[in-house]
Amino acid sequence: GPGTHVRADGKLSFTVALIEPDLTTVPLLAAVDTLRDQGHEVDVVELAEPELAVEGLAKGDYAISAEATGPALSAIEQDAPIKIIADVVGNQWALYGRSAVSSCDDLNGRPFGIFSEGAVATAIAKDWVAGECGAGKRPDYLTIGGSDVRAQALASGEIDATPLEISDAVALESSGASGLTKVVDFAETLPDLHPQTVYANTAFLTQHRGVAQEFVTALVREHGRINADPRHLVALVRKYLPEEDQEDVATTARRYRDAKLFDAAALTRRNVQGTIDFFARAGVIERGMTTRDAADLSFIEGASS
Amino acid sequence: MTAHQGDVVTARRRILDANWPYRLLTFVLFAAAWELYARERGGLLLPGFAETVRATSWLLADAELWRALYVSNQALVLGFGLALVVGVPAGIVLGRFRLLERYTDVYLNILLVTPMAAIIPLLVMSVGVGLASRVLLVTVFSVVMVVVNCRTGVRQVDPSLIEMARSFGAGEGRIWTRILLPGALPAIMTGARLGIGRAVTGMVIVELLMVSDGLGGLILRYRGLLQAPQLYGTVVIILAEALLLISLARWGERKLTRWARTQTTGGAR
Amino acid sequence: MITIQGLGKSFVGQDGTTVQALRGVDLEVAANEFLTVLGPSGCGKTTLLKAVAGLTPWDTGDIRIDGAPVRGPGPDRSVVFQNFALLPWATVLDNVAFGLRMRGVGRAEREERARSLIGTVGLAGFESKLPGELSGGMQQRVGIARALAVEPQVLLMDEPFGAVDEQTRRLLQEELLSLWEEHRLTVVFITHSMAEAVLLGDRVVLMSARPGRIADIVPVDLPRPRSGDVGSLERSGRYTEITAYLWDRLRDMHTEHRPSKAVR
Amino acid sequence: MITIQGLGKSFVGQDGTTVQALRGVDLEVAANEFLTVLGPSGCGKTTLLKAVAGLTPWDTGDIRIDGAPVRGPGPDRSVVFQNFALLPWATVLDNVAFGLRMRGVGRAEREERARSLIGTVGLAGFESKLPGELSGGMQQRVGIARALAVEPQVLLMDEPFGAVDEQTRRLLQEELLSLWEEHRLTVVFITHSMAEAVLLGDRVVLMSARPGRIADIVPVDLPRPRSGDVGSLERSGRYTEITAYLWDRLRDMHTEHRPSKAVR
Amino acid sequence: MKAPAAPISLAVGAAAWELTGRLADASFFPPLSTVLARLRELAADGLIYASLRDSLVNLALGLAVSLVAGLGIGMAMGRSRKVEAALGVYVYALLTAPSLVFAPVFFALLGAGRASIVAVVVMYAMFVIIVNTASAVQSAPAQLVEMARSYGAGEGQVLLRVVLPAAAPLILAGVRLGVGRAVTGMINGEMFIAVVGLGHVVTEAGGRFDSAGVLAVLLVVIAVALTATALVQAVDRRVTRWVPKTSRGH
Ligand SMILES: Nc1ncnc2c1ncn2[C@@H]1O[C@H](COP(=O)(O)OP(=O)(O)OP(=O)(O)O)[C@@H](O)[C@H]1O
Ligand SMILES: Nc1ncnc2c1ncn2[C@@H]1O[C@H](COP(=O)(O)OP(=O)(O)OP(=O)(O)O)[C@@H](O)[C@H]1O
Ligand SMILES: [Mg+2]
Ligand SMILES: [Mg+2]
Repeated sequence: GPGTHVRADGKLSFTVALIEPDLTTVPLLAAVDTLRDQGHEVDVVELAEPELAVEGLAKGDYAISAEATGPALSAIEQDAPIKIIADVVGNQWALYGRSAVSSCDDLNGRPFGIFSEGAVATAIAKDWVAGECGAGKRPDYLTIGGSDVRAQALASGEIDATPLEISDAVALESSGASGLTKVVDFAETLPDLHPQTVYANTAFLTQHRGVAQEFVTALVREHGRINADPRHLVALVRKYLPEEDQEDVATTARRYRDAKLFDAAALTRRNVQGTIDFFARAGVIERGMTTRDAADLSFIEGASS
Repeated sequence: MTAHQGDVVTARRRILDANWPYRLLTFVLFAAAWELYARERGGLLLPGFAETVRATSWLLADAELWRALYVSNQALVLGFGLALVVGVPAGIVLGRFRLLERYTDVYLNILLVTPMAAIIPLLVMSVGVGLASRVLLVTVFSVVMVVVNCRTGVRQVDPSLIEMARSFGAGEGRIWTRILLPGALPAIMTGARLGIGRAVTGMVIVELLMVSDGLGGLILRYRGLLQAPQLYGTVVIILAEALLLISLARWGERKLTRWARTQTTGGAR
Repeated sequence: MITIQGLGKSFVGQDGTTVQALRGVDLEVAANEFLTVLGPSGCGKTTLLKAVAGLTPWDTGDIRIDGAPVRGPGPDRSVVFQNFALLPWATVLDNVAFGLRMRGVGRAEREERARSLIGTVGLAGFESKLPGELSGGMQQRVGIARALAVEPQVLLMDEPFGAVDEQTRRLLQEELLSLWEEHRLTVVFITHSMAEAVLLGDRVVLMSARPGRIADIVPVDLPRPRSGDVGSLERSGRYTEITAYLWDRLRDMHTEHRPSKAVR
Repeated sequence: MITIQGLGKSFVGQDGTTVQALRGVDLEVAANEFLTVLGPSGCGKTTLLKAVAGLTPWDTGDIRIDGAPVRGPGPDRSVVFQNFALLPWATVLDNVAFGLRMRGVGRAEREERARSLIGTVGLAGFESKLPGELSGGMQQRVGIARALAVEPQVLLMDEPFGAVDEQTRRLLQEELLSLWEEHRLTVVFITHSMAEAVLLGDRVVLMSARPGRIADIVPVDLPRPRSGDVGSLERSGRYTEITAYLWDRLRDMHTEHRPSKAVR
Repeated sequence: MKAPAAPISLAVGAAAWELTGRLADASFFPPLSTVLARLRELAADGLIYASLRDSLVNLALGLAVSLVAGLGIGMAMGRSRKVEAALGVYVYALLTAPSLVFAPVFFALLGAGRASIVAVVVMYAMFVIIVNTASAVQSAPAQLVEMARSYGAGEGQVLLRVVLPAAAPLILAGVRLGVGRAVTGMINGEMFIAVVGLGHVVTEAGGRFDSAGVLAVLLVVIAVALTATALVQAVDRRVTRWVPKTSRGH
């Protein structure tokens, strides 16, 4: 694509687009550094929204990006040249509520924080409500942007329950908010859902298979190191996100490891299809897309062999 | 020249003198350029003109749009109402008392230049995510325009009118209601007009960034789903609403300040 | 009766300099007198008038009306402003009724009185017009009607006909004279026009500038009533004499401002 | 020589109504004549002057200067505007030099000419002041100097002394007369003041309103030069006669606009 | 000389902030001293300087484009009814539009580089300059234009020698507003398209619930905006020295 070119020395020059880097993104940055060590010139741009990254990927300005799976599937549905190639992090969403809340029925008519329609957290939450709540019982949805803001709203008692990411839950706990419980862990109820994935421009994938393979391999290796010792994640965070609160990071890292969420190679034909089906059920895409349309799992295979 | 030719000439002259041919011309050029660019180089986020028009009419038939309009406009109406209720008296006070004005001027400037988007998180943290923070943000966005224009308007009130009222024994209260308020009305209405524009911006931005409901929520959704035509259909509808409100304000302005036009020749043209 | 003693006032300008607008002004205006004030631009005429109206504070001296010190505007005085000071958003009727409204007169009564005064100044039929739709002379008459509506004992007029063309001005002068003759008000009338000062006044006060003070007071012994035919009065010998005297006095005062003789 | 034949012009107002500003105006102004124009407010005096200046188009009729039809502004004419029309951001020197600059005169030359004219109108020493720092009379003299700097054959003056107080006005009139006597210009001079029209003009054109047309042309057979002592001229019998005649004519024209007799 | 009002009221405001911050003791409203301490930290990291330089380049480029285009279009709209009819609706629509919703368009048209952010700055700043310039040009006194024509001035000379100087005060008022808006646009562009410069610092701090960090950066931004406005005001004072005191409203 227009954003990628081969330099005179045979090495590549291309761009990776990331969305507001956080804990889950630092292994990607480490993988990028591996490619740089091999002599490739990799630009990392930070964008504000995943849609912007997808647009850039579709045009070929960016080679690789990683964030919410939903926009990528929407783009693929509109024939954008994009393929999912690896996992960023497993389903880390869990529903947190005030201590009085233990089931869906407790939330009937109570304020329930969600993100906008189409966002994965919203889809997960609504999916759960549809399956768990008794007939005619429904929470009172309140739309609030950002997992972090919802965490604040939960802490201040403005909402009774909301889906949160692990890092926000940890931040919430460490800030001393009390009386909160984990109502349901979606990693257990929706193990096939992979809300955050790595995806790439297909032209890049076909023309520079080797480099793409190196990237995925490096990512798998980083994830492996984190699972072996969570302090590796802490070290990565210190290197790439020096401003983060180190104590929270250590706790969060342990949680990720315990939940086995970091595994770039976790994608399979089955769980990719499961993810696609979930988004189709949530109305983000039409039914009928297959793993073959959306993903190229050969890099994962290449990394593990 | 025959009478008929004369008719043709006057008809042509009338067309050249009217405004609509030029409006139409730019609209056609604009639409064509948009459509061509989108066809040639369009991406996922850049719909064609025709697609957008279709999506707009589809949206207008959709109950959800009207619900979103209702939700968003609640904040708009309350927030802008609050901006008027707070801004007009504040503007009059600042216009009337120079000393106060000199000491608060720097804060008005700060309010005018502060990127509000950056403080939305702080606002939400302090006021919460309910209607209150949306209303407050709309107010914060629009109140400066109202204050600044009202202040200017009061300053432009002929001081001899105040003196005249005093000579007939009017106190400060009567001077406000009988002289300053009516005298500043044209400027206040201009401020209200600019304020409405800012209020619409505030309404959408708070929904985009924090409380993802209403029109901002629709934008987020269509953007998240990469449905560009619907995304820009929503934007078109927001712009149309802003223009509608502004022309409404202009109409009210003309009604309320008819007298102002007897005072000026209306500029160079 | 208005008594002004040792009146002094200075303004501090934007640039920090001080302008002595009035210094040591002593003046008595008798009840029912028609006093005209003449003087070069910026000599302090308006300042003097506003002080009497109670609209501006002064530095030194004392102003009394019938013995009572002036502390602010009062119902005994009303002002006709140099620049009309009409409310541009209010109709002729509302403008004329404004003073009455400020004094708490009820709607019915104030409209009745306003209507009758609008008739008096010859504006019947224009009650619902806005000031912007009137000619300068008509606007001035609205200002006069407003001042008269509150039935003051003292009428303070600041160049009331300054913006009006000469023909209309003549008509207004005649009207003012007959109003004054009828109601026996005390009038203080500022003007730039020598002819006007002589035709209207019992006495002409000549002021000089920097600092503003009274240079001369000239009694005008022309016969009254003068409202009948101002034109013929103007051709009388006595009128010509007084005017010539004033002209010389003013010319003396003006000499220093005169352009160089290079012209001729 | 200016020849005006059958001049007609109407304005369509904001509200769609048509005002006939001029109808069938015929007028000849001789070379070196000083013509004054008098008439009630809104009768079309300014419109007539602007038509001659080539600043406004007209509907019917014809204007020629020395036989050549007027199509726009030309270097033979210059205008002194009723409201001065000085550039508030430019110094006195730059304002006076403005016309020369527009005609492409080089900097050194135009400044020299401007300086000499500033001296002529008695403003030497004020070259670098801004208009806002001058009194009304001084501003007016800047406007006159600007108009003279381009050395026109025809000087078109629209109530040039309207905004000036009476004492200053008298001085300016005397200056204008001596300038005209020296340079033998053709002058068209609009005024509201009858006295001024008579004192300055060879002939007085009386206009009447709605539609604007010429009601009368009165020759003024007062002796020239009049620049020496305007004051004593004013006391002459012939002056009084002409003024009285004009006053009667104007009073007739005004009668319809007169306020009701209820006043008396 | 009057007492300098701005420093005094700023000092009062700072004291009030410090006091309420301490009394409220809320994480979202830290006292000024905490914010300043945070600012020192950020400055010591060198983060602020590097980001500021980046942001200022975006601002300068955006402002330059806004000024040239805004003055040009504004003048054309002010002088020609046809241009005004042709462009008026769009200008007013875009003046009041929530500019953020166009972020994806800029991204699609210009990518994530500097061009997009500069475009957002232009979007924020240009329209208010256009509108003010147009109405300034329209309200140039007709009598002065007529006077210039009477001396044979052509359209170009009328524009250069009469209309522009006469319109300067109002045009500069628009530029002042435009400069303030441009700073807002700069931050928003850096927060909502490519996350760079000061916008990057704010976004990161916001994500960490670091209120002191957000406010610290905001202080820098406001200081930039006020400096830029003060610069325009200085130009304004030079250019509009001739405006009589009375109409400037002291
Ligand atoms: N508010 C003010 N601030 C500063 N100086 C003032 C103020 N009002 C008047 N002056 C000054 O006081 C002097 C007298 O002013 P005043 O208005 O009384 O003059 P005037 O005789 O009425 O003049 P005119 O005939 O032009 O109306 C002038 O020199 C003027 O500049
Ligand atoms: N631009 C215009 N549009 C509409 N009507 C106009 C315009 N200019 C002048 N008129 C009308 O034409 C008539 C003549 O106006 P003009 O300015 O020539 O009067 P004038 O004799 O100069 O009056 P004045 O003595 O008040 O200066 C008036 O009735 C005026 O209302
Ligand atoms: Mg005065
Ligand atoms: Mg005129």
